[in-house]
Amino acid sequence: MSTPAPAVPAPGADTEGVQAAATAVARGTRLPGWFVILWRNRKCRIGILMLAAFVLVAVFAPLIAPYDPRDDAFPTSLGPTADHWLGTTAQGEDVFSQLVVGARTSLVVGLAAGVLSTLIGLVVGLTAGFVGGWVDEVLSFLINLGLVVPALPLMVTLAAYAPVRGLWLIIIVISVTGWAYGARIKRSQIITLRTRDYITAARFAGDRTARIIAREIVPNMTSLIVVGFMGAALGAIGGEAGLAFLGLGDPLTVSWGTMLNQASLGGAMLTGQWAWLIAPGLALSLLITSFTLINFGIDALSNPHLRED
Amino acid sequence: MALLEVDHLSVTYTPRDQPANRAVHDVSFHISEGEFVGLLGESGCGKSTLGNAVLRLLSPPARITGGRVTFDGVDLTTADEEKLRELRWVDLSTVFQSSMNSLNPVIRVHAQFADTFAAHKVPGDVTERATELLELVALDRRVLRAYPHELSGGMKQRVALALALALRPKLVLLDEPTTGLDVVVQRGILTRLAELRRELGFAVLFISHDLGTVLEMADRVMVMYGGEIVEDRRAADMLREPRHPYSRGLLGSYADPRLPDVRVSYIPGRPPDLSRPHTGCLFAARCPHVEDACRTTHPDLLPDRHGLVRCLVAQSDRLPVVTLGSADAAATLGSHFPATGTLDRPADAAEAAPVLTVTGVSKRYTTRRGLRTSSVEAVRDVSFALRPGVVTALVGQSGSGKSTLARIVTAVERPTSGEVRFTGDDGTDVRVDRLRGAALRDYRRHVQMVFQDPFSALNSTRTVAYALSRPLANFAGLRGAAARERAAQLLESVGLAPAGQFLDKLPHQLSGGQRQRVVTARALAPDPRVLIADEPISMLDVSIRAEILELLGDLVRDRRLAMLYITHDLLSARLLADEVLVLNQGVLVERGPTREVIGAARDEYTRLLLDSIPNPFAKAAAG
Amino acid sequence: MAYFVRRFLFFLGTLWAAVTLNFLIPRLQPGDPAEAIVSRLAGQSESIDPAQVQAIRVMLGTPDGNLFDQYVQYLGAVLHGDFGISYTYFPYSVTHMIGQALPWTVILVGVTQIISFVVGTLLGTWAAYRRNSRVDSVITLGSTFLGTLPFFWLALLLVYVFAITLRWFPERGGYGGGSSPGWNWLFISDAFQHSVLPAVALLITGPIGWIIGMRNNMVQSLGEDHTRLAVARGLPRRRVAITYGARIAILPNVTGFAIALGGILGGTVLVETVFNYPGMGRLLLESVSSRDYPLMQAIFLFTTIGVLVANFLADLLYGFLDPRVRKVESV
Amino acid sequence: ASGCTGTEQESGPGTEGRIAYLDYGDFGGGSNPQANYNPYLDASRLGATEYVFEQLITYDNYGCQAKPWLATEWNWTDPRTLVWKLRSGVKWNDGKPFSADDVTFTFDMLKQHKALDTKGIWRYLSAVEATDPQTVTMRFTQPGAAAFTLFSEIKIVPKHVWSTVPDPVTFPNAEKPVGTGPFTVKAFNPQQLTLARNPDYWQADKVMVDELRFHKADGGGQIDQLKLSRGEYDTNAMFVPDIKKAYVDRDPEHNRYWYPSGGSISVYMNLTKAPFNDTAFRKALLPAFNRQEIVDKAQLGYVKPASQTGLVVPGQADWLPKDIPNQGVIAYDQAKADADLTAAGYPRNGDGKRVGKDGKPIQFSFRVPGSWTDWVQAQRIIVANLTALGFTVRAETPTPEAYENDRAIGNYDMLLGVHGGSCNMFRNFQEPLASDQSAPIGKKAVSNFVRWNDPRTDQLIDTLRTATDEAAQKAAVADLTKVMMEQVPMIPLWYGAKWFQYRTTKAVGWPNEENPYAAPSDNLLIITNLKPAGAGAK
Ligand SMILES: Nc1ncnc2c1ncn2[C@@H]1O[C@H](COP(=O)(O)OP(=O)(O)OP(=O)(O)O)[C@@H](O)[C@H]1O
Ligand SMILES: Nc1ncnc2c1ncn2[C@@H]1O[C@H](COP(=O)(O)OP(=O)(O)OP(=O)(O)O)[C@@H](O)[C@H]1O
Ligand SMILES: [Mg+2]
Ligand SMILES: [Mg+2]
Repeated sequence: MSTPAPAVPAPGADTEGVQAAATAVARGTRLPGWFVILWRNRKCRIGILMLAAFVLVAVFAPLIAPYDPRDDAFPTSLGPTADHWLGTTAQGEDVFSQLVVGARTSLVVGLAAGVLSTLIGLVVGLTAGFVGGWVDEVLSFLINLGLVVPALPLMVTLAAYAPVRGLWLIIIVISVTGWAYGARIKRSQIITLRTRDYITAARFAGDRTARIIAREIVPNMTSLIVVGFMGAALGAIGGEAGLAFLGLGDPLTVSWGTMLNQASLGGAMLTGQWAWLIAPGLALSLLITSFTLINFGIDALSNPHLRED
Repeated sequence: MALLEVDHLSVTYTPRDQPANRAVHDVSFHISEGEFVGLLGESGCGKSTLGNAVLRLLSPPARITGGRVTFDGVDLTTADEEKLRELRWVDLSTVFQSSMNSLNPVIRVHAQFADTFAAHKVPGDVTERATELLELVALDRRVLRAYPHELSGGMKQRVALALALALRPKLVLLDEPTTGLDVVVQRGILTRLAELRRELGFAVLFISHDLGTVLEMADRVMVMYGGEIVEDRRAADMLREPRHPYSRGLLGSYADPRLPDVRVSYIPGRPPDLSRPHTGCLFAARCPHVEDACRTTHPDLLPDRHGLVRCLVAQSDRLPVVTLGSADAAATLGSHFPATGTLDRPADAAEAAPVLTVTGVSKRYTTRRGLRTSSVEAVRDVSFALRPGVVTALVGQSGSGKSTLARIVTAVERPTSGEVRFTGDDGTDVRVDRLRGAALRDYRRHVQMVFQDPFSALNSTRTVAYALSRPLANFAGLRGAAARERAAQLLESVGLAPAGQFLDKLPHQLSGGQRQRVVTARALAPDPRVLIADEPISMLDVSIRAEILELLGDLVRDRRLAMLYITHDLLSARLLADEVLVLNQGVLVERGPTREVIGAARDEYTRLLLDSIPNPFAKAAAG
Repeated sequence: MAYFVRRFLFFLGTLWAAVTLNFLIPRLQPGDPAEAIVSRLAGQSESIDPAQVQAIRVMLGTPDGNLFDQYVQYLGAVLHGDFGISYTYFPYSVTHMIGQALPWTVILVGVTQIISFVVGTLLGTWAAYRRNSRVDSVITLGSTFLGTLPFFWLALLLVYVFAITLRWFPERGGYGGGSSPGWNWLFISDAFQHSVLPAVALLITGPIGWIIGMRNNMVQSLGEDHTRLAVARGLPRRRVAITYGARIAILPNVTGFAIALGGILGGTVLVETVFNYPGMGRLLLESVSSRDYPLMQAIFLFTTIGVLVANFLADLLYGFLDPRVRKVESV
Repeated sequence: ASGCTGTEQESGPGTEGRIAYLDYGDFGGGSNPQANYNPYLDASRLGATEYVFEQLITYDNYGCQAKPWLATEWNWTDPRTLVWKLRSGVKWNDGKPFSADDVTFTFDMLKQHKALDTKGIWRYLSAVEATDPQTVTMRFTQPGAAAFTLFSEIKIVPKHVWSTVPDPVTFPNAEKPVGTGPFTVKAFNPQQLTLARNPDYWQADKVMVDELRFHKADGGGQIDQLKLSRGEYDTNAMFVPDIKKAYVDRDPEHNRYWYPSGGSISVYMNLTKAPFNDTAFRKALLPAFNRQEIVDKAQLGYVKPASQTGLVVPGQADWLPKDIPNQGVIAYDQAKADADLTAAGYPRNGDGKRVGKDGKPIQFSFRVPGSWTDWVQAQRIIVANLTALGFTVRAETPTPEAYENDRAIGNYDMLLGVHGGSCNMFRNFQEPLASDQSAPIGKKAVSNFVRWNDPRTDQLIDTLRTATDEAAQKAAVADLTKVMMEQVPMIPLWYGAKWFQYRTTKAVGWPNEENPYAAPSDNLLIITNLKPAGAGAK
């Protein structure tokens, strides 16, 4: 009888089965097992390919982008032309170059905020779940608080403090407001893990708590951690765009969110610059879709029922 | 015409990433009306797959790749959904292997009966009929209003049975209906089942790997090995003289613990990998009577002495004749070892100073359920001592407090009252129930635990070498190559040789028996003086059980370990232990040398435990 | 009993901490409300009149005492449900402003949440029922793509296409200039028309979570033994799918749904911003950007309490819906 | 608190040849406006108050001319005494006559309730008396010339209504506000505010519009821009990107815009820090900025480069001393800036970095609020200009609140600020430059954020405050412009624009470049100048 982890179909419930299956699958190939399982899933495969495309674009952005994204030497508010595939902004910047460079921002934000909030969630969740007792009470309390405190004002407050509204600030703001959910799930997962025999066995082997957490428990939560990371990264990418759209982003970075914000302020609709308005939104949506598609595969990692045979 | 006819049935699993697995291969048999047929075999030999194929309940990646199943004249393999639906339950019902989970957890028992009746348009009052059915399996009508989780395992199992009989089917397929249940409870259910069958006259296909039970209950027994039926014979004949070496091996690992002289054997090796092609007899690799022809010619299932057998040696009558149930039976079958009780105990064992003394220990748990709190006295005023070189068995039914005691002794938990003392080599005396921190770690250098479930006792993400290196690093200060070398020695000492082959494996790459040995090796790594083994064999196949028991016995004697062996299986206690403690609801009700306790139990509860052991030999002897 | 008392105390503790945070967060933000108001009035390219700032400062009144006294006062006022006067809508009270915004948000977001949940659950059930068929692929892939569209962007496009170009719907606001709020047909139909586009934006992106969650849960529950046994018992396929698949699969979603409903009190900032919808989200954004402490605090408090209560109720509800956890202590 | 349902009137000629209605833009009151016609609640009142209430005089804020309004004449009997002659025959829109009592009541109310005195008039006044029903005498605590323009912004309210209000500070005046103005409130809901012509208005013959309809806007977002471009507004005041293409070209005959200059947007340097405390340094920076590029790129060419004098040219060109070249607008000349800096003792080092007097490379930050995209755009140009001169400049984009706070307490190196642009010369210079508007670093300055502290400047500002005659005022302003030119307390770059779009399909007579009779915000002046389009319009 499983205890309910509301709204989440206990990802990572069968981690051991996963590992077994994963390694079984990979036998004979040199690829890691989890990858093979992911790759086998059609949706996930599409997602991986899409993400890979985005990553490539981001990595090679300077080579792909025809112009400096902030070079405003071009005629303003152009529609798509041969020189400017997606036209130019109201300031005369090349939209296509901004789109390409914006991929970088989104990926960096996703990666960094994903890592950060996963880490915070992991540390808090693990400590709460494993140590238990009053430590758990205090941390659970914090987690609950993190879940209910309205994120937007907190974001605005945090953003207001920093003199520079840089990308890192956005990343930190998103992480600080987004860790609680992951922490809560990890906590319930670890509560089920900590009573496993092999944890007791590790105690019998004389290992200390920190080591047990790091070496015995964390490896068994990989799929949960990855799912959490993907979720956090996805939220961060959307969050950055949303913040930028509300004008709370970092205006100096080129991101899809700031592009949308500027397209909106710069009258893209007014001047009929479809490409300027649609491209960043579509790119954003495709990137998020790719994450979501990969998530399907990760769900399958932890839930054998979802593996499509 | 037989009720159920299975004709050259084959089932293959074709998972996308793994090689295809011929789980059931060319199986033919039939069941007549009212017949009780047992299907025996080691785990993974294809019993459930066969059962599901008969019910047409296979789900991908399994597929029927050949043959036919005819039930009551209807070809089930080709029948359409609607036809099947009509047939199901009305004529053909089942109790699943995992019947613990086979009730819908969110609707009441009543609703599950109602469902069944409604699906087949059975008129009449559901409650009344359901109550009758529950009475059949000796359950109170109140159960109807319960949700499945409110019932105990045994009750759920009985509800599943009642449900299976709801429409008075002609054939009931029982797939290990009592696994995971307490011996005493299991006994109750099976007795009830036998009575019901006499009353209602349905046929049964009874799948189990518990051969004691199968042989006791069934009219006819089929033995499966590697997806094939290797022997098919009346139960009584099987008991008298199994004709397939594999059947003999299975039966050899079983004995009546009450006999004065108990010996068991085991079949070395593991079942064949069905995803690879095999020529010759599938059992050849493990067979003590193997001949050259066996390796090249695949035997057919042919009539042989009122039964069917798939063995070239048997068919050509070169098999030695044995009578099972006697002490010499095991001699001809694979490896074997005698029960400790039959050996002379080392003279000094009884007198040796105890290393661990438990005095007047009690443990009370307080649990909270909703608004109520209740407390359970899991262990009450228990005292005993462990001595070097002596195995003490702790037996009792489920929930009697065995594991609780183990946890107290290993200082995982503290007793509510009483004390546990450990005497070190140097004669120092430690109050175990007060240990914490470094002292506790130090204590565990001397007292280690072999966990019940080898699947959960090893971290699936860590290699064998890692698992073994931890105690070595923490207790012996060994690191790197030194630790690896010692780990290899340990593996070899538990019979995993050559060790190099196992060190870098992950648990899932090992068989259950191998895992259990790794767990044992890990417990031995700090060179402990006391070993607590909590049901270390309950999850294993019969043939591996014996192997592990032998290993544990050897260790105790070689290393002069003090061992607490926890089990509900009296046979293994009989084989391994020098003395037995019987625990009933937290109270020690009987103690004494193994042979005395098991052979001539004084306590009523001990006798109940003993009577719950299926005893086909008694039946065979009687009729 | 002790258990419930403890849960309740825990609930109260969280509430108190949230209320305190709500008090502190606005005060940690730099800037003075009076200046914020004046600079907002002036716009970025005009100089600020110090006299005006001074007057507004007098109007808003300086808070009495130090931070702690203010805190005590604030707690007292909150207990009495007195949230004071809004700075931006002076002299209207915070309660009045929230009273105006709340119905819009509750109706728009509430209705779309409910529809999203129902539609998502049905589609998810269908996808799981026809697992691996074309229907399944269309539903999961389609909803994935649609569901991941950034919805402020989607909202912009919707406005452009359906309001500006086609002129089928009004482009913004909760109702038109011609009608006045009240229970009359003119107003209701007008409000309905205005709500179509925001609702569509929310509905396109809303159901994905429920669809995927439902599908995955149901695929799982359809694979359970009790489902297989139900098939073996000869239950009709549909009945198996519903009582044995969906009935169990929906449980985890119900809690999520309750919590989502608790969250609607906060409105949806982005959608309300794009559509100028007169709901809580926009009120919140405005109060934050103009340092309207009383309004901000009250909105935080509302959303916090909404989520907390929903959480609490969801726990209870889950216990009610899933008999399995009735006895078991929740994590 | 809502009015009655406004009936949708078909467009078409109104009664007696008047325009049936005009569509106006936003009416204030925040995103969720509430009925509030208290003209002193600046933060939350609705735009209707501009048309319902009137003041003693109005100002043409473009040409800086005072026009008689509720007062027909005024006289400084001495620098501390101002006597108003009120217009006769003016009636409140509830039929009661308007009199001097109303005026004294209004001012006394402002005295009593500091919260309502949003112009700070009682900083100057000592007493307001009704000498007779048509005459009001005001006494000032000190020479009061500097306060004169403020009277154009103080709305007079009826004593017979407001004297019964318990607390005018919390009085929303929501039901049928009583005023003397050309319009009355007809209907209100948070989406639309409709005003109806007041037939009994004292100059009703000049009001040719029957109804004004204000529409709740989304703060100059895309939708409003689209509606504007589609001709759904007869006038509006918002930023529109690429106005020519987006608006004018859609209907070149009728769609017009006029963006007169507002205040100066200047580079504020923290004058308490080196090297900004060095006049030579600041002066050398004058030609460093490419004002034209900022105007063209960041401001889309809607505005003009600002004059270093602190005055708005050409509108206030009369006040300029004649000897200032090019009206004080300084051309971009990077080479000159480079040379001047080197000459001032700030040479480049071997890496091409500009070094300070201490020999270390000069590094500082330059901030603009991150959400003000045009300023961010300007920031890029400014930073590029400075970088080209060898400075190391960190571009920072905090939130507007943090920005303003830091600016007020002097916690910055360099940033942008707005000053001047009003018709009140005293305020134009006093606010940014007077030492009494400053504060030590760490304390909030009122408005002198650069912390300019110069006795001579203070003296000139004081002259400006007290001088009632124009010659003396002009002399003081001329000297102040010299301070700006010579000592460079700040560096104006461009003028903020006053957005103003209008359409001539229904109404003509809007102010524009050819006929700048009013600034776009001078609502009363404009509404009394509008005529139906087309001579033959009935
Ligand atoms: N879903 C599956 N995919 C691939 N192979 C499977 C699957 N399920 C079972 N098998 C394989 O089919 C074979 C027969 O399995 P089956 O469950 O019938 O065994 P069993 O005799 O019932 O064992 P047990 O006593 O443990 O229940 C095994 O080798 C197993 O590995
Ligand atoms: N942590 C606990 N909290 C509350 N009650 C417990 C706890 N652990 C065990 N019990 C109760 O104590 C009693 C003894 O349990 P224990 O696990 O020792 O039995 P056991 O003999 O090992 O049974 P099994 O053979 O099923 O393993 C049971 O009634 C059990 O429900
Ligand atoms: Mg099975
Ligand atoms: Mg136990």
